[in-house]
Amino acid sequence: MTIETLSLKTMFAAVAAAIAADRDRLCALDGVIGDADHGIAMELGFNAARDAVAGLGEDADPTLIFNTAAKSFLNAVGASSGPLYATAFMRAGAAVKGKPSLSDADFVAAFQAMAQGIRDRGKAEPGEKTMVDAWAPAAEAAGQAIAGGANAADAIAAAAAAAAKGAEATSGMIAAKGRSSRLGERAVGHVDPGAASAATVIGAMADSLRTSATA
Amino acid sequence: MTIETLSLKTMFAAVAAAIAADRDRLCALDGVIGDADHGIAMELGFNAARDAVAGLGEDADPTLIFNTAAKSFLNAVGASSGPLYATAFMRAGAAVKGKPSLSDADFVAAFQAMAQGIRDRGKAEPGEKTMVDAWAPAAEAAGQAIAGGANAADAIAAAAAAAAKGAEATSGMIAAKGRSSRLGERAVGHVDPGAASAATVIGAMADSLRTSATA
Amino acid sequence: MKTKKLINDGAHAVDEMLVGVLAAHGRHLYAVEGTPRAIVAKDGPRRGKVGLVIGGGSGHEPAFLGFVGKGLADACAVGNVFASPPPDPIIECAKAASGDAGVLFMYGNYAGDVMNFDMAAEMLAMDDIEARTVLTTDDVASAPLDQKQKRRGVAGNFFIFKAAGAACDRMLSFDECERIARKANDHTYTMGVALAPCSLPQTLRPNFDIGADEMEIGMGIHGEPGVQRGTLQPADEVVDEMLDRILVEMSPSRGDKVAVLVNSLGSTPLMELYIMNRRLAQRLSDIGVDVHATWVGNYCTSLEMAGASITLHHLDGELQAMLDHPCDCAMFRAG
Amino acid sequence: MKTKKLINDGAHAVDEMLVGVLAAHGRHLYAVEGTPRAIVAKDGPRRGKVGLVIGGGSGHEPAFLGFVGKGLADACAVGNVFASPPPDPIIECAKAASGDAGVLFMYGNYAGDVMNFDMAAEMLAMDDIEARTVLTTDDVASAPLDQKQKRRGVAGNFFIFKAAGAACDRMLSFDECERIARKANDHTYTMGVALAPCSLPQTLRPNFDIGADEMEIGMGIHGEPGVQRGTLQPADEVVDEMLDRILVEMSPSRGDKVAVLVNSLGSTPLMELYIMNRRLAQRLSDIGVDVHATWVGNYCTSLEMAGASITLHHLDGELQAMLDHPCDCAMFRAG
Ligand SMILES: Nc1ncnc2c1ncn2[C@@H]1O[C@H](COP(=O)(O)OP(=O)(O)O)[C@@H](O)[C@H]1O
Ligand SMILES: Nc1ncnc2c1ncn2[C@@H]1O[C@H](COP(=O)(O)OP(=O)(O)O)[C@@H](O)[C@H]1O
Ligand SMILES: [Mg+2]
Ligand SMILES: [Mg+2]
Ligand SMILES: [Mg+2]
Ligand SMILES: [Mg+2]
Repeated sequence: MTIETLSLKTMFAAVAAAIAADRDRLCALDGVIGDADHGIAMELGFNAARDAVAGLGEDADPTLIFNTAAKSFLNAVGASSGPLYATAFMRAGAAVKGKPSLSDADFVAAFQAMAQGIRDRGKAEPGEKTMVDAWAPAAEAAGQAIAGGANAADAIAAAAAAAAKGAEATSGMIAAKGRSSRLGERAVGHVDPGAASAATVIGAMADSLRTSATA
Repeated sequence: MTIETLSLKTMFAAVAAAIAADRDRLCALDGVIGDADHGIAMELGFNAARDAVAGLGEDADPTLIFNTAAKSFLNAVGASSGPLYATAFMRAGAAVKGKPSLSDADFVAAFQAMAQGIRDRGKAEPGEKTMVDAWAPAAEAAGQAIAGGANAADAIAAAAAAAAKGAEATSGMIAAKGRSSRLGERAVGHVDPGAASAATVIGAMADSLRTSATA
Repeated sequence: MKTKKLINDGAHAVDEMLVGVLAAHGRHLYAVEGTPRAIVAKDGPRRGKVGLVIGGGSGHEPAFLGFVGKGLADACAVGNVFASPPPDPIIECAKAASGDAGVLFMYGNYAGDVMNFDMAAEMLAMDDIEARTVLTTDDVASAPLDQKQKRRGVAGNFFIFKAAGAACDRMLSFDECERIARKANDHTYTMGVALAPCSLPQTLRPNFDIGADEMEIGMGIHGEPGVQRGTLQPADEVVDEMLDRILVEMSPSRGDKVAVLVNSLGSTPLMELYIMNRRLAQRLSDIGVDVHATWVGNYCTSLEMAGASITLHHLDGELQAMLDHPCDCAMFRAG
Repeated sequence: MKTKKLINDGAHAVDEMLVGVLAAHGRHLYAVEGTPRAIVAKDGPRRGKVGLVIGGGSGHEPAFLGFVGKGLADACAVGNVFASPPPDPIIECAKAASGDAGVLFMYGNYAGDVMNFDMAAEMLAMDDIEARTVLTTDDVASAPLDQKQKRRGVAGNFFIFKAAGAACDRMLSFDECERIARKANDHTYTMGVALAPCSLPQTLRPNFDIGADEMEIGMGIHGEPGVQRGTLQPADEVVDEMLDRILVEMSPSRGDKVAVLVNSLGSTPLMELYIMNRRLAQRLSDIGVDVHATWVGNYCTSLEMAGASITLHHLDGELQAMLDHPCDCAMFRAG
């Protein structure tokens, strides 16, 4: 399977839809340990990315798609999510530079670059109760799956499962980065909203890939 | 029966107690068609009057008591109730000037002067949905009773009944004076707070006189 | 359920507030010795100048005491929450403000204020201080136009006091100051809308009921019922409804100038006020009315009530000069 | 149940607000062509002057854009509600503010703001504009003293920006402006208390829960949990608790001077703020600390949140000179 321009656009639309459906839960999670706007930021960002990439021509290559998503997401959002996801997309674009379409391995490489971009931009380590706690295990799971011969859809499905588990685990953590990092013990018992939304994003990517694969 | 300094002081204390007990109802009535503070103003005013007259010597004559009540009520309250009740007390004081104590007829004359003072100060006529709608019929009832041979206690008891009836009747009126005079039809169906508190004041005066009379 | 406030004893809220005001604004304000509710401008009253005394109930801060200072009011008599001050502090204010050229009393048209200020004026007459009264009646919602003298004074006070204060500061005659004050009142139009009640410090109970999706157009600044209760509308529609009522009365011609005040009743934040101002400015521009100056914020509040008011001050050359005249008050500076 | 706001579509609230701001304050402010979220002082940026760019999320009005003007900030990048602006408007602000003497970025220390401003600084470096960053970290409640660099910036921004703005306006060198900005931050201490939540225009839901009789000491200006939740206390006790925490860190000597800000988080009215200021002034006087100046009102809000903050700005001769330096902004004037 190769991943074409069209399926990347579809994927951004799928993620936007999933995030929109999840918006209120994400705001509520952020209300407990942050400022209650995470669902809004993610919805704004992915809607902007969806619209911007939808506006690209059929000849747009994956790098252009990712870069366009980065810019539109960033400008629509700002906040923490903006630079983090914008950097993710720019790194994904750089990782597959020059390729007109993506092989399964390319896609997973782009996916891993996203996770690394988020880590680099936020300078957060796993265990610091941020979206990195979803993205890092997700990237690792995807890498292992593809190394073990899985296709992109299965690799990202494995990543989604790892992200969900990672997000869940943030509940037990004290935050060291982001808005909730001043709460100390009071943050314990609450899932990090950015990790929760990462699980939603990656889950939607997996669903989208599965649908494209079977289509 | 004559009404001595002591029983006037007791009467102010009795009215203050009755108003304090009625405070929240009066605020609520004022909340519907005014600014929700009438119970506060009346409580402040009668507490101040009670304390000020209590501080007067035993040789204080009724005029001094009424004037002291007027001044302390006014300075504690301002608002609409302040000038209205202060004028009432000053007129009562003037009406019994020079008398060391009050006969039944004196007391009723003072009472009628109070009602007239309120009317003069506020320039309100009966039917304009103000405390005048309680005070005017009360003064009339007291005058009729005393003319018919009743003592002060019975005369003020008759006044209290008339005041209660007058207050009740304000519910059907459109306001022409005071804060609620801009409401037009919207004030209909609601008792005027100043009329309601007047009924409480006069009722407490009647009770106090009855107790003094039987004591 | 009680409302929450950062106060001590509700009965002492006003007096404690005044101590805090003087602590913060000692450069601008002092209280008359022995009369803590009579607040006077340090720089203001002077010989030959008409004294401007304003006042009213507390709970509208920064109105009224925030408008005491050079170029605006000389003194402010402070009442209990939503209650006119009694005559005593008014009299002390008048004495402190008097420069032997007459004293102007200006305050919102409420029965209580009228009675207390009138009593004060009577007593001052015995001391040979002439006090004249100009009531503010800018609340368009509170009576039909042909009964303007019955209307309440609300946030438009701001412009009316400003004009009068400038006239006094320019040492105009008593007659002139009074004339300009009346003219400013005649040229000022306010409409308000309330979304949620305030509560008094002494009761900690919401001082009126309003449905979860309701607004009340024309509600008074003490929570007195307004002209119409309805479902909360988008800001633009609310502004249109308020502005239309104002424009009917003001009937400006193209090229006329106005000053604008978009005022919070308390808890409505600047974001919402500026959204309202956007619509207001667009509408005025559409009909060719020139906005000379705009103020947006908390100028005449009702404690923590939610809602806002719009005031237009219809300028001519004279009123514009008064508006542009500098003033320096504890809570307000202009010019 | 939805909260009530005078807005149109919540998604457009910030942009509509900015239109209203420019309509009201066209004398002071303009937006960079094509970048409506980059708001610049008409009188401010000039050759040889260090440019001061501030910014942050919306919903804190008058912070931050109200502090743009001569003598204070040159430009402000405006984000969504409670969200850092993206790099683009920051970059445009820096270009507009730049007088070829360096640009100072100053904003509250939040992860999102740091990332966006840092990205902007990186991109500006490619255009040969050097941007240096001074984060404000005045919120005493948000981390222990030995981790002051982790603290949030809250209402104390007001004094910190003021000092930096004065330094820039006096044409001091880039190094000096940066040094004074850092020093102002080191000398500024804020503690807040929240009583009731705000709600975002996009959700119209209270953004945190708090019991009917509770307060939260140290809550952040976006509703981030604070250091301690407890039963609402009388104002004097609340002030004492906040002030004690500040004094432990500031440890003033008798005769030291401070400037004071008593700030409403939104719906807490002036009456309550002045009651708080009364206690604050008494306490400071008791320990021989001299209050050089006091501001009371809405300076850094959280939409309609109920609550207040106290800021002490510990002055020395230099910081006092910066504080007294005049400034003329759309929503704030001093000196
Ligand atoms: N330094 C960081 N590195 C990685 N993720 C971060 C960092 N800071 C914050 N985050 C993530 O961002 C999320 C909050 O995003 P959002 O609510 O959109 O932004 P804001 O904090 O500006 O309101 C947090 O839940 C966390 O997962
Ligand atoms: N002109 C008037 N004449 C007589 N009574 C009046 C007049 N104006 C107001 N009142 C009375 O005052 C009452 C309100 O008093 P209060 O609430 O204490 O004062 P305020 O209106 O200043 O809040 C009204 O209910 C009415 O009975
Ligand atoms: Mg957030
Ligand atoms: Mg009342
Ligand atoms: Mg009242
Ligand atoms: Mg945010």
